Amino acid sequence: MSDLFGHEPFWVVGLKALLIFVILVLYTLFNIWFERRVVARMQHRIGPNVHGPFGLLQSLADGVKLALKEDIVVKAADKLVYVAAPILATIPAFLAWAVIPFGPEAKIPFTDTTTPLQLTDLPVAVLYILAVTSIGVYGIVLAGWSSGSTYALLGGMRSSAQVISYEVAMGLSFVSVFMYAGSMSTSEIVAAQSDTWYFLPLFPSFVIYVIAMVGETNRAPFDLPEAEGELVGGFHTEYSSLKFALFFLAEYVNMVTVSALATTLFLGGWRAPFGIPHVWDGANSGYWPVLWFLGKTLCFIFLFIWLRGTLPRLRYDQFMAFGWKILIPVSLAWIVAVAFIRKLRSEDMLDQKTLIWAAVVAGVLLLATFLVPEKKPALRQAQEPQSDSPEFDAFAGGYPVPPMPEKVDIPKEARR
Amino acid sequence: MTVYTPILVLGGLAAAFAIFSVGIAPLTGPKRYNRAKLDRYESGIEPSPLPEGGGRISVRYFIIAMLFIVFDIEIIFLYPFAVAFDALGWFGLVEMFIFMATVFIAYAYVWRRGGLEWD
Amino acid sequence: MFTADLPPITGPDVEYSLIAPILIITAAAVLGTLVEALVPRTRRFGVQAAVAVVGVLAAIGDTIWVYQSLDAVKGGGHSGRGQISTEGALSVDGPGVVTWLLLLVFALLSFLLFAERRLEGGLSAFTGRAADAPGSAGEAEATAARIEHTEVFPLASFALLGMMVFATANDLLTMFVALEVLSLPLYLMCGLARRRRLLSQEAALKYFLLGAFSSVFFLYGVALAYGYAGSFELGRIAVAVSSRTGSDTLLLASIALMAVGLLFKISAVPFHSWTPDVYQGAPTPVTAFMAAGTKTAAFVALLRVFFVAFGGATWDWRPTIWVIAVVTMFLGALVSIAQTDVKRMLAYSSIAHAGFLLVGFAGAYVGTTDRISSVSSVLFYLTVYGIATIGAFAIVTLIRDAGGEATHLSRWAGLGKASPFLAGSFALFMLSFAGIPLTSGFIGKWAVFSAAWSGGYWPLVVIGVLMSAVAAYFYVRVIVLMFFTDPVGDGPTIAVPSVLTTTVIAATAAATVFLGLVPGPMLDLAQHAGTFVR
Amino acid sequence: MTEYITLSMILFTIGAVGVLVRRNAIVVFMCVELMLNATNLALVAFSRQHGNLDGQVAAFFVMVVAAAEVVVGLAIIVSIYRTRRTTTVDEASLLKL
Amino acid sequence: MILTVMAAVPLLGALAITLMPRGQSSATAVKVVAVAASVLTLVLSLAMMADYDVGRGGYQLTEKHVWIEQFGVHYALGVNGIGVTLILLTTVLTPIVLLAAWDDRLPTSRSVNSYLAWMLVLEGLAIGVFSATDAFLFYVLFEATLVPIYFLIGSYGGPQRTYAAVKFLIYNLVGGLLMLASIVGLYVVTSRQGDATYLIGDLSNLDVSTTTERLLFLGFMAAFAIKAPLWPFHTWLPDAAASSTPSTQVLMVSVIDKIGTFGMLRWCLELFPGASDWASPVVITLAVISIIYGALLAIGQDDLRRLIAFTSVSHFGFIILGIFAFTSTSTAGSTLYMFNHGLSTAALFLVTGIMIARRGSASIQDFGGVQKIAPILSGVLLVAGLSSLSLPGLAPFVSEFMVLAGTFSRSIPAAAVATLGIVLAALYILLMYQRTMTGPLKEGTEGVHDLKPVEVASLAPALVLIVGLGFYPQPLLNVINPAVDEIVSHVGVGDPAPKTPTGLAQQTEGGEH
Repeated sequence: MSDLFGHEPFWVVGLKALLIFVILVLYTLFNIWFERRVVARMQHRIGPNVHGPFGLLQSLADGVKLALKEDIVVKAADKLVYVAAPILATIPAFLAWAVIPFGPEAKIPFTDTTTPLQLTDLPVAVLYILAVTSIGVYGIVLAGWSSGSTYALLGGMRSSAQVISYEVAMGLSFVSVFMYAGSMSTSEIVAAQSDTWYFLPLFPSFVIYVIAMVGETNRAPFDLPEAEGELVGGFHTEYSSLKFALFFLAEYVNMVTVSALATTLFLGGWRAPFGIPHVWDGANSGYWPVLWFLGKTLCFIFLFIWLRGTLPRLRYDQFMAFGWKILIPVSLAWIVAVAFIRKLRSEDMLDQKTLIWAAVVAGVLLLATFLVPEKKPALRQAQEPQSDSPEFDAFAGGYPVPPMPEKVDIPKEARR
Repeated sequence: MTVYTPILVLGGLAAAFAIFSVGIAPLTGPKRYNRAKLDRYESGIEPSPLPEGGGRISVRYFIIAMLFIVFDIEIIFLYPFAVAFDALGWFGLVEMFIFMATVFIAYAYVWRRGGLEWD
Repeated sequence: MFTADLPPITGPDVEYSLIAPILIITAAAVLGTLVEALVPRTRRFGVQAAVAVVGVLAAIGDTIWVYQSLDAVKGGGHSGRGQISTEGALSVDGPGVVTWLLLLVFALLSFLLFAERRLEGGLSAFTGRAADAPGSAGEAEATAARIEHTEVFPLASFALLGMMVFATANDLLTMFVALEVLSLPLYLMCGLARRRRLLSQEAALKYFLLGAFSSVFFLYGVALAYGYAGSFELGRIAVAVSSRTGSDTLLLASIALMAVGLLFKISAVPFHSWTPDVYQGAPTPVTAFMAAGTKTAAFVALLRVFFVAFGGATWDWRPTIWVIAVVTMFLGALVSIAQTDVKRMLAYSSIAHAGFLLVGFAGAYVGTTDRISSVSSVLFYLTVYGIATIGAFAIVTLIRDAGGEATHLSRWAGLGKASPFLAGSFALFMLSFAGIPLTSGFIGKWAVFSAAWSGGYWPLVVIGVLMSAVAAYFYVRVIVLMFFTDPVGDGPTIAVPSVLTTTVIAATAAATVFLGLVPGPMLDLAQHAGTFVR
Repeated sequence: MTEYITLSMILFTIGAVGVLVRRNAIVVFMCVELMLNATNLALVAFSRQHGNLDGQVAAFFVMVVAAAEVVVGLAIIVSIYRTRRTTTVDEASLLKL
Repeated sequence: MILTVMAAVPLLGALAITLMPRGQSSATAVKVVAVAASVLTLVLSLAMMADYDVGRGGYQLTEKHVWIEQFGVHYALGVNGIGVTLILLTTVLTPIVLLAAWDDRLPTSRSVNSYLAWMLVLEGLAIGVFSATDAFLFYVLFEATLVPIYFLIGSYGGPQRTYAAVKFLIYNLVGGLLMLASIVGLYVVTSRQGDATYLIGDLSNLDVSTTTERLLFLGFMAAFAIKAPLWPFHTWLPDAAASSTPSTQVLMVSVIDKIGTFGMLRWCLELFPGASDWASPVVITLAVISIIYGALLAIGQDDLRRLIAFTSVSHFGFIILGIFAFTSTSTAGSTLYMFNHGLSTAALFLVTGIMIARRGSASIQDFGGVQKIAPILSGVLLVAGLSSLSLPGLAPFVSEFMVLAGTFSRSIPAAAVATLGIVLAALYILLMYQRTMTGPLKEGTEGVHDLKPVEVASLAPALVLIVGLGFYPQPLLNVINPAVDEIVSHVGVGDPAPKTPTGLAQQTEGGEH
């Protein structure tokens, strides 16, 4: 962590904050456009191409249009909360960016001041991000609740349940990163990745994080809170005009946030991709790292869009089961494995080569499991009654008879 | 000026923006009264009266909330351990295994007893 | 940045062998949870009971071993045994280990009661599914399917764990955590009665709300103590108190607030209001466990906090304890006279006994090697009280009518003729509660009174004996009812228990007589434990 | 530093009064949680004052305990609610002195 | 050892009875076993007398074992002359009582087994109480006697039995618990001076402050004053006596209540001589009030049992008066009085018990002219009554005379007022006799037939002793005197009651308190 954090002149802080704000807003406008274009391509359409070059100004135009729409506050709403909810959703989305590192220390143009390309850093930066992003959930839940509408309420409830469910897996995926980096400060985590980006040694963590981040941001295929087929618009059904725009903005900023966090924790942060530093010394200094950083982030954004373009929405129970019954145990097991391996490594009881071979074998085995045919559910159902109780013949002796009391099926709870 | 001050600055900016947006919306947009507009939206039909107190919400949500709390706590304790992992030596490893084992047992219990089902 | 001035992190030292009894109980509780998840329902109850009982037995054995291996230490002119372990979190000393032993024995007896299944026609005393509304179809269905909440065993084990840690915590934070670990399972267990579900649920709610309220007071006291001394460790607080470094207001507020939390747990007046409701509503085996265990653990913790941490401020808190002791004895004894429900009566009796225990505590007599100190007298009293209480509640489970336990006193009329053994045992427990000689209760009373007098509080002793007489009145009333009154109507049925409950009643009755006739060994144990190690 | 302690005391008092005055179990329960958080504030403030981290660590433990308490408390309240359709403390009055 | 054996025999007998089958068929066997146990105890007590060296004084036949080391408590037994006398009283009366209880009609559904067992338990405990030389042991046994009596009254008494039993227990428990406070105090006091101890030998040389001594004394005294019903703590006795069977009455009033006066003599005077002296004016006053009050109320009673209970209050007044007069004559008289009162009251209770059982009523008004149809009965009642009013030639006379004689040398007003009690005694006994036995036969009294041989047999020993000791009390006095002399010299007031300035000062000081 740079010693400069917390000791910079106010104007530097102000400038950096403003820049982050502007970048985020612009990036969001870009992302909306980007999403529409990519999805359109995937669907063999063209997408927005009228306003501005390549239709780049389309999002801005949409924003202005929203501002000119009527601002409706529904009668059943709890007014104060209803108005505060979008604000509450927006602010935390921006706040997380205070600790995201865009690059190393650089000189501010036209001055002699050098400053890290990061607003500030904390010893518990990642924890801070987790904390701040979860405040955003309040915005969503309160929006759903205060609207006084069934759809909105259901959306809010679902959203909160979903976010907290996937937050567990997300939080667990960080543990191995902290173990490797020995710190929770974002800049130190990036510094610790100067040799290897963590997505390689901690690949399972990376995968878990990526899945969880999609769930966290309520994006397809996990976009159940605003499943338009079931809930119309979910928590923001009753919102219109700029209030709606704020939710929209928050969602996209959150996407960028989780992508940036993924970049920071697993993809070496602002470091130039493999090989580039070897051929070009300047790649990791000055303002270039910002480029690498945004580039990596954009990859994740593309992933989001790609997922949306290809995968259908999950059923809610499937979605929850996936989070609770697969992500969490896998995360726990993985943490144990990482802790154990790392300990063995530091005690020199395990060398790199063995480890790599073990990883390869594990990977092959994992792939092999995909070849095992799935159990047919129909088969299972056919077997079930027999295992539970002797078969009941409803027509004993040719007449319909009710079952004897002891033959009544034991309730499902009882078997657990 | 501490490391936390910049967060306030950024937060202030974001808050100003959000409040400004919410505040400006009624001024920029038109105002055309229509009773239906002010009603709850229920896919275009006459909205049914809301039950007293917001109605009942599936207990599943509460269970999920409780489970989340339990696991979030586990995470809270895992983080310091992870950060200090190298310094704690074998003691840390073993203790943390035991800790995780207990949590995992609780998890297994919840799973077995249907706490994770959504039906 | 404050990362710079942090000391380097090193792994802590943990004396595993010393705290092994705690670890064994933890393991048993965790194993119980696992059993809950893995063993099929039909065999679960037996396995759970076995796990809990075996765990407790193992812990008892280990506790004895630990006790024998405690080293004697001299400090401040008093002798104690044992040492501070686990980086100052626990103080495995003589009184602490003896308390472990007590708690484990109480738990063993209670677990046997938990495991009793003959009284409800093959089902335990706990509801099948706590989540079902009372009287609902779901409940009937669960009963028909013979579903049982076997979780009581792991829950009780966890509560036991909390009690054990509570009694030996050497650091206020550990103490608070232990307080919650012991309370939370009990809150739940209170709501699990099979019969009178509504009453039981209400008891759980009341216990929970008031318990949480009081533990917050305790916690705030802890925070203020930390503010005063800059540490949670009792020893360091003691140093700060004796040098009077901080503001007196902070110290006094801290003492007062912590006292509220602790006095609540031992149900001293005016923090007693939960006791009758909870004792009445909870399933009787749980009541037995709670009455004996919680009181023991909380009282030892109370002594530890006040003697070790606030020992330098004795003159600030003793008068208050004095008054509370008197009020508690008075109210407990007086109100119990008006009770018509056996469980409520025992609850008020428990309040009265808290008062008598406080008499011993108010003496604040440190003692010498060959004299009864406050700590050893209280330990002895807790032993006899706990044993008699479990025995009494065990008998309550057996007197039944169509609606479950017949707890109304009028239903107990003429029990002496119907079942001389049960009535005789119950009378024995009553006599012990009343402090009649040749029962253990008498020796206990003697011990606490002598501690109070040794501490210079002889007027308290006089008040104490007068209150004993008031208390004796209602115990005697029960005996009158059982032996001298003829039953109304056809009287209650006396359920035939399995060997489990029979064992408990026989063992507690035998112990009550034995400790009355030959209190020497137990007194020796309590006295030999010495003072708290700081 | 005293300001924080004062604030914490005020919060604690508000919570305590809330517990004593309010009749709804959930509100009472939330007041208890408020008191817990007031304690946390005091702990952290004292920690700062004494310059050691014990208080902050304690705050962590308190949070954990608070969470566990929430779980147990909600379980009990929900089970009562299912029977009574109300969470008012006064209506739970089968047990009288 | 013999003391332990003596206490154990009745207890074992009780155990045996409890284990025997219940019901009508085995009732006779049960009674035989009970009487056998008590007779065996009587024999043992005579053996004890043989062992006891009358001239030697001090505690004899002692035995001592550590009981509760931590409290300094010993299982220590030993007897001096006073103890021997009261043990004899106990062992003599118990067989009589058990024989008298042979035909007792118990409330339905109560078994005779536990009735007799409780009585034997009481005998065993009483022997223990009279021989305990450890204060703690004494206290334990003293309190333990409450339980048998409680059950004897509560289970087998009359219509008011529950009330009476509870009242009895609570009164005595209050006293006992106050004594417990003092017992605790003794521990604290002795352990401060070295090793905690409760042995009477160690305790009698206590070095404590005057205040502490007085407080401890008050604790003991409270228990004994309630037990030996001293006005105004006597109110439990008439109720208890009126609600119990004759056998219970005898055991309670003749034996167990003696523990009160015995305790004053042995524990109060030996342990706290200074405090006893300090309190003596108050105690003497109360004792005198007891004498008069008991006698006056006895006159007004209609219930035979209550009448006898009040006469006992009066008699106990005499005993206490004698004890606190601190002269060897009066104290020896009191000890002898304890024995004699036991005999005469036993005879009274038993004979009235027979009358009540036959008439079905305890009211004096329901009797009249009984002597016509039951001459032996009336004769026995007359002898018992006359002994109760201390007719010369009957045993109580000697003791009452000694008490008064001793008291005169100490306090003339007290003795003078007490003498009035004798007059009143004549009044209540003779009035009672006149109303019940003389005059025309009352209607409904026809059923009161004369004594059966077994009843005569059971009453005879008591009557023989009353008459015998009336003429020749010396054997008992020989036993009593050495012990009494020791106590009186221990109190240190001196025999001829010197009116020294210090003594006066102490008395005035006591008056202020």
